[in-house]
Amino acid sequence: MVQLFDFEKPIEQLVQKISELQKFSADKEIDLSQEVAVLEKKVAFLKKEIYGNLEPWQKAQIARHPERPNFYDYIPFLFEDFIELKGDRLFADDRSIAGGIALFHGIPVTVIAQVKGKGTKENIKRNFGMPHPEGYHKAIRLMDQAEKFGRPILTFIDTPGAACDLAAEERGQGEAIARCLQAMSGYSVPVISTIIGEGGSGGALALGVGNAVLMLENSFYSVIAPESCASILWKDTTKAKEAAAALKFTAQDLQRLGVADEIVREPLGGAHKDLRQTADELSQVISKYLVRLRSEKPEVLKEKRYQKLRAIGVYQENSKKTLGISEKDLTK
Amino acid sequence: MVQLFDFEKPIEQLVQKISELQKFSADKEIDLSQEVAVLEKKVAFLKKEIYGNLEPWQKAQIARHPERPNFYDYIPFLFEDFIELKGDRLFADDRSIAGGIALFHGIPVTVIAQVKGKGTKENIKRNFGMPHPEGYHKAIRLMDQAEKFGRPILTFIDTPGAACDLAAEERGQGEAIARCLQAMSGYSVPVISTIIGEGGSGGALALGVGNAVLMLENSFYSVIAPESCASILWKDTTKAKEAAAALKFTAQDLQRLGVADEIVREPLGGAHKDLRQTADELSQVISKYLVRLRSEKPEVLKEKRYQKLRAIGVYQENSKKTLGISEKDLTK
Amino acid sequence: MFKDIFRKKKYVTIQSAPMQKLGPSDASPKEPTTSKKELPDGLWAKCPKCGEVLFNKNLEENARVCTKCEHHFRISARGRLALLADENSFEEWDAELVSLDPLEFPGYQGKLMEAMEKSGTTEAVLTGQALLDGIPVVLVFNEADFMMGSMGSVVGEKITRAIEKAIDLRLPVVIFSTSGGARMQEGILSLYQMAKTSAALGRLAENHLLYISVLTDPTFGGVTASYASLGDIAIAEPNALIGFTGPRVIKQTMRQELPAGAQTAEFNQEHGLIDLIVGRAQMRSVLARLLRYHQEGAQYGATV
Amino acid sequence: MFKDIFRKKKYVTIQSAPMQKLGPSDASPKEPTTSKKELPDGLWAKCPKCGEVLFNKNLEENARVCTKCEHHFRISARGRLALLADENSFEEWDAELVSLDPLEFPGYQGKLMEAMEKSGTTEAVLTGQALLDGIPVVLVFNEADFMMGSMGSVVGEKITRAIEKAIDLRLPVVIFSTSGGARMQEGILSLYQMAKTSAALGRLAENHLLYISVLTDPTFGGVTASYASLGDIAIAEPNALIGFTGPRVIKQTMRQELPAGAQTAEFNQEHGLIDLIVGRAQMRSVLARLLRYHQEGAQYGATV
Ligand SMILES: [Zn+2]
Ligand SMILES: [Zn+2]
Repeated sequence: MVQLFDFEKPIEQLVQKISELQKFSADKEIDLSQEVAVLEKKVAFLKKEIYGNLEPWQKAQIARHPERPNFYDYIPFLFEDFIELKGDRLFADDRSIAGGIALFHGIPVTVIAQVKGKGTKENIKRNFGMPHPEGYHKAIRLMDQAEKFGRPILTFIDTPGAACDLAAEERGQGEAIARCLQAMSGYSVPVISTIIGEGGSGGALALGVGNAVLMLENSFYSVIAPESCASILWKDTTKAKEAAAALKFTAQDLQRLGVADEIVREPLGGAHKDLRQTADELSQVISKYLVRLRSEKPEVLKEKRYQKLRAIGVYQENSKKTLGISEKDLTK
Repeated sequence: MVQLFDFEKPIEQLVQKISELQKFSADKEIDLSQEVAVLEKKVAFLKKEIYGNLEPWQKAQIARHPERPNFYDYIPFLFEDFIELKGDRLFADDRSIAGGIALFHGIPVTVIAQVKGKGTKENIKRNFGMPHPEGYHKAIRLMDQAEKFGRPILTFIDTPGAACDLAAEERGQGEAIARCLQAMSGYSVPVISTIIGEGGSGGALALGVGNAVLMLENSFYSVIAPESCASILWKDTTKAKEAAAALKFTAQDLQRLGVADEIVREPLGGAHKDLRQTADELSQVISKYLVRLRSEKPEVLKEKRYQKLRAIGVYQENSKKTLGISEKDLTK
Repeated sequence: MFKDIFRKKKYVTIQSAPMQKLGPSDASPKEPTTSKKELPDGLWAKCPKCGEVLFNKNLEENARVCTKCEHHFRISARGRLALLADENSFEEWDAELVSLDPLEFPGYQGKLMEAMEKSGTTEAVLTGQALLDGIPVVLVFNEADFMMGSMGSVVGEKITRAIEKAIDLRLPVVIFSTSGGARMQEGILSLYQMAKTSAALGRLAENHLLYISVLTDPTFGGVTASYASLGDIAIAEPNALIGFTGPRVIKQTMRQELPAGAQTAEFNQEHGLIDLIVGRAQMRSVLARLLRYHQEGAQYGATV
Repeated sequence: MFKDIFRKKKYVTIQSAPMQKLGPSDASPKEPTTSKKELPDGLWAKCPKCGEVLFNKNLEENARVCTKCEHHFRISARGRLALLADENSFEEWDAELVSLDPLEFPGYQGKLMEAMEKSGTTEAVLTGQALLDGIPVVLVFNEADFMMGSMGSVVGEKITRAIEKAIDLRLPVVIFSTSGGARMQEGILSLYQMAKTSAALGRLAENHLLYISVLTDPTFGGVTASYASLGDIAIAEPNALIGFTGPRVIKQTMRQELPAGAQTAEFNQEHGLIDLIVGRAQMRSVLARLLRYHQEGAQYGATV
């Protein structure tokens, strides 16, 4: 059974009550349809109430849900064909990043995606979605080919962050990410980056330098994991909820801050409640941006991507101006 | 004392005889200057006779002489300044290939060189001059920078061959060499490759795609080590001498076959007999080619390097022609 | 002396037909993928992997893949061609190029003659242009039966010309490599064919044309260290042995025993060196999809 | 509330003089290179490596390098500037850029004020143009005393502007990094400064202009994963700690204890990530030689 979060339990309890009532009604042959109808309305209301007002920490939990669809789950719904291409040609094939050529709405595209595993065994194989330098090197290799052959690039982000172990340090994790950022910033083909789950820090950003940055409704994208942030700020990892709110990492926050271009709707309760519906929404939004970007000239795409990055940041330039910090300042 | 080869011993014996004679003459106060003069003439004659007619196998022995100058020995004589730059930015710094920026006759150049060690300890550190993939990756990185900044590239070849162990296989030795070949073939800056000692197979060739290929007089450059060739051909590694002759790998052979552009003279007996003299010759020849190449346009340099490679090879195209194999055919 | 051979064989465009004889490449398979043959020539072959005795006829019909365990037997250049190219679409190039003996290397002329007889071809590579599922492509195949596909002047020259022609025609290139490496008997000339073919592929890349390298059993030495490793996409046949230095030389030189499975296609993929492992039965369709997605007009670049 | 700070400090072009005070950066050095100070402020400092008690005055005169063991103490941005730039040659850029608190992050405003007081600067980076041994160059220095050199919007913007100006002026760029990484308190905005600075350096590279990255103790996180790792030439100070993830986090997250010497400059060089390790005393001359060899006119490109 699908794992439930505490905040979902009132809904589940009501749903159970309805099924009990229906069973009782059937067993005893008493008509309770009116009572059931009332309760079902209440469920619908509760769902909207709860899922429509999720706090950042709750969204993070949904984004990390063990059954949240990963990149491989979306493939059959997003692409007519997908040919996975492996390896960095230097050291290894990193299974926390998948890459290849796909046919998207009839157009050949290069796809790069972070992949968490389902279950312990696959998670170990995929290092829980945390790429090593070879993963980023593979991404650069395949994206360079997309540029060479004029193919648009779609990236899908879903990682707690880049691998943080001795092996990653030895093989230059920092430089691998930096090279990825630099490479992506220089392409003349359309680049669309979508955060489909967890967007963890530099490890996520490495695939996030898109002309368009899209976010699934319950994904999050953060400079630091809320637990780590709480640990640094309050020496207390249990305050992750407060940190999650402070970090402003939801899709809505990121749209407001000029990073995310569009939010892709998920079914109530999250993508795992209805994979096909989520994939269809995702497919439509990506397609919309792809059509738009493909109409631009290569040099314009590159320049606009640069200007998009260039505009991210909030600061005060004229020291004579009062330093009131308000919503207005976000317009720079 | 410098190690002597069997073929050098007649000279050494005569030299010893002279010094005995001189000692005797001094002790006994007898004038033997005439006899000494005769013997010294004979030494000079013998040196010319022996060193002037070295067989391929003897040259290979000189090229592999443990005291043969390596790249580091030449640095103070060739360059006004040398700044060594390390690492492939991916995995490791391979000490069997040194690279950096040098000032050569006042001109900044990028230098890439294979380096054998002197003595066991240094040889282990430098893997006996046999590069791993990271060595070739470093070379490509530094040569790419030379291209970026418009600096000529000087390579110095001295290796028994690329590393041939499991680690090399795991990290893609073949692809590393191939990428090096392809990179070098595409540069628009002047590239001068000099074989200063042993030019062993693909591991040597990886740095050998020059506009000009120079060879020290006693260096050799071969598709396979003579020992391995003998082992394959005659199942007998002691027949290396015969294999050495069959492989046509001396500087003279390579000039005839259209690979080497010029032979750099060594002192009689080999470079190790006089480092400074060898370095001076080397410096002059490289400088001559560098001046010539720097006067060419970038696109011409690239095209001419391609055409140089393009012309290497001997084959029969028109099947109606008789298949007599002779010196003439080498002109294609 | 060579004359007769050239008169006997007239290499003109040959028809490719799926059912034509694909051998005899593996009639005498080499170690280490296959053991010495124990069966009389022609009729049967024993699978070196599962031990099954197979009718050669059945083996041919199955693209020389064991019907029991899917072991991939070696296959001739023309056998591969027949499996891939659309019927009557192949136009062979440069068949008239033959090797000389520029170093007067002991025994080389005899070896060339033997190789011609054994392989029924004039050199260790077959090049030309064809349609693959309707898509025009330049195809190159090493011929294992010709001195174990080794690269001398002719192999280097034919491959280089094929690549240059692909640039002229703006076509993608697919090279199937099967080779022990550079051909010792042509010395430094063989060595520099590595640089020559790599340089030509560099030009192909500058022209934004696709190069798919298919590495088959065995690919080693100077071929691994040149054209075989420069593919935009690197495909290997299952279980093919691929490496720079052969296991015997590693053992002799370094006194290092390779672990089981080292240098297989799967090992190479694990180490990031191979994009795809594709069985012979799927090869044509995978190549067709890849070629199609790289056709001009399919991409962004051509639409603006 | 911030106003006073801006009135107090007027950042105009300051003179660089070799003997000026280089501190106070290391008055309270952070672990792990240095232990907690046990000595009263100002007069003495204890070397965390060899234990020697040093007069701060002597330490300053020796570029904050231990006179006994050559341990490199941390040094302020302006201290570095003084050691490198020719006298009176520095022109500061964008000093008026200051941080806001776009996320209204708990405690951030207070931290910014503290940092300004502690460091005597307005942000964690100092940028501008100078002559180094007569060679015009764009110089960027992280300021460790300002929130451990962390990168928020201002740091990213100042570095990006400096790089863009370098492109306009066709000048090389030298960046000295000292940073704990991206600044948590500006959330995603900080994260994207990594992409912004990397993109700007990409433009610099397309313009064939030199970028030398000098990594000093400590360089971690989002700074290692952006501008600090993109140098044409990567230089590190001896024994500087450089990495992506800090040793404490690796230990906590992976329960993995790093071996002795891990993440030092020397470790990084061993692993191929650093070109040169250069002591502070030699830094100016090494930079001058590298800059000179990259000056236009010195190269082939400019002579034809
Ligand atoms: Zn079988
Ligand atoms: Zn000390």
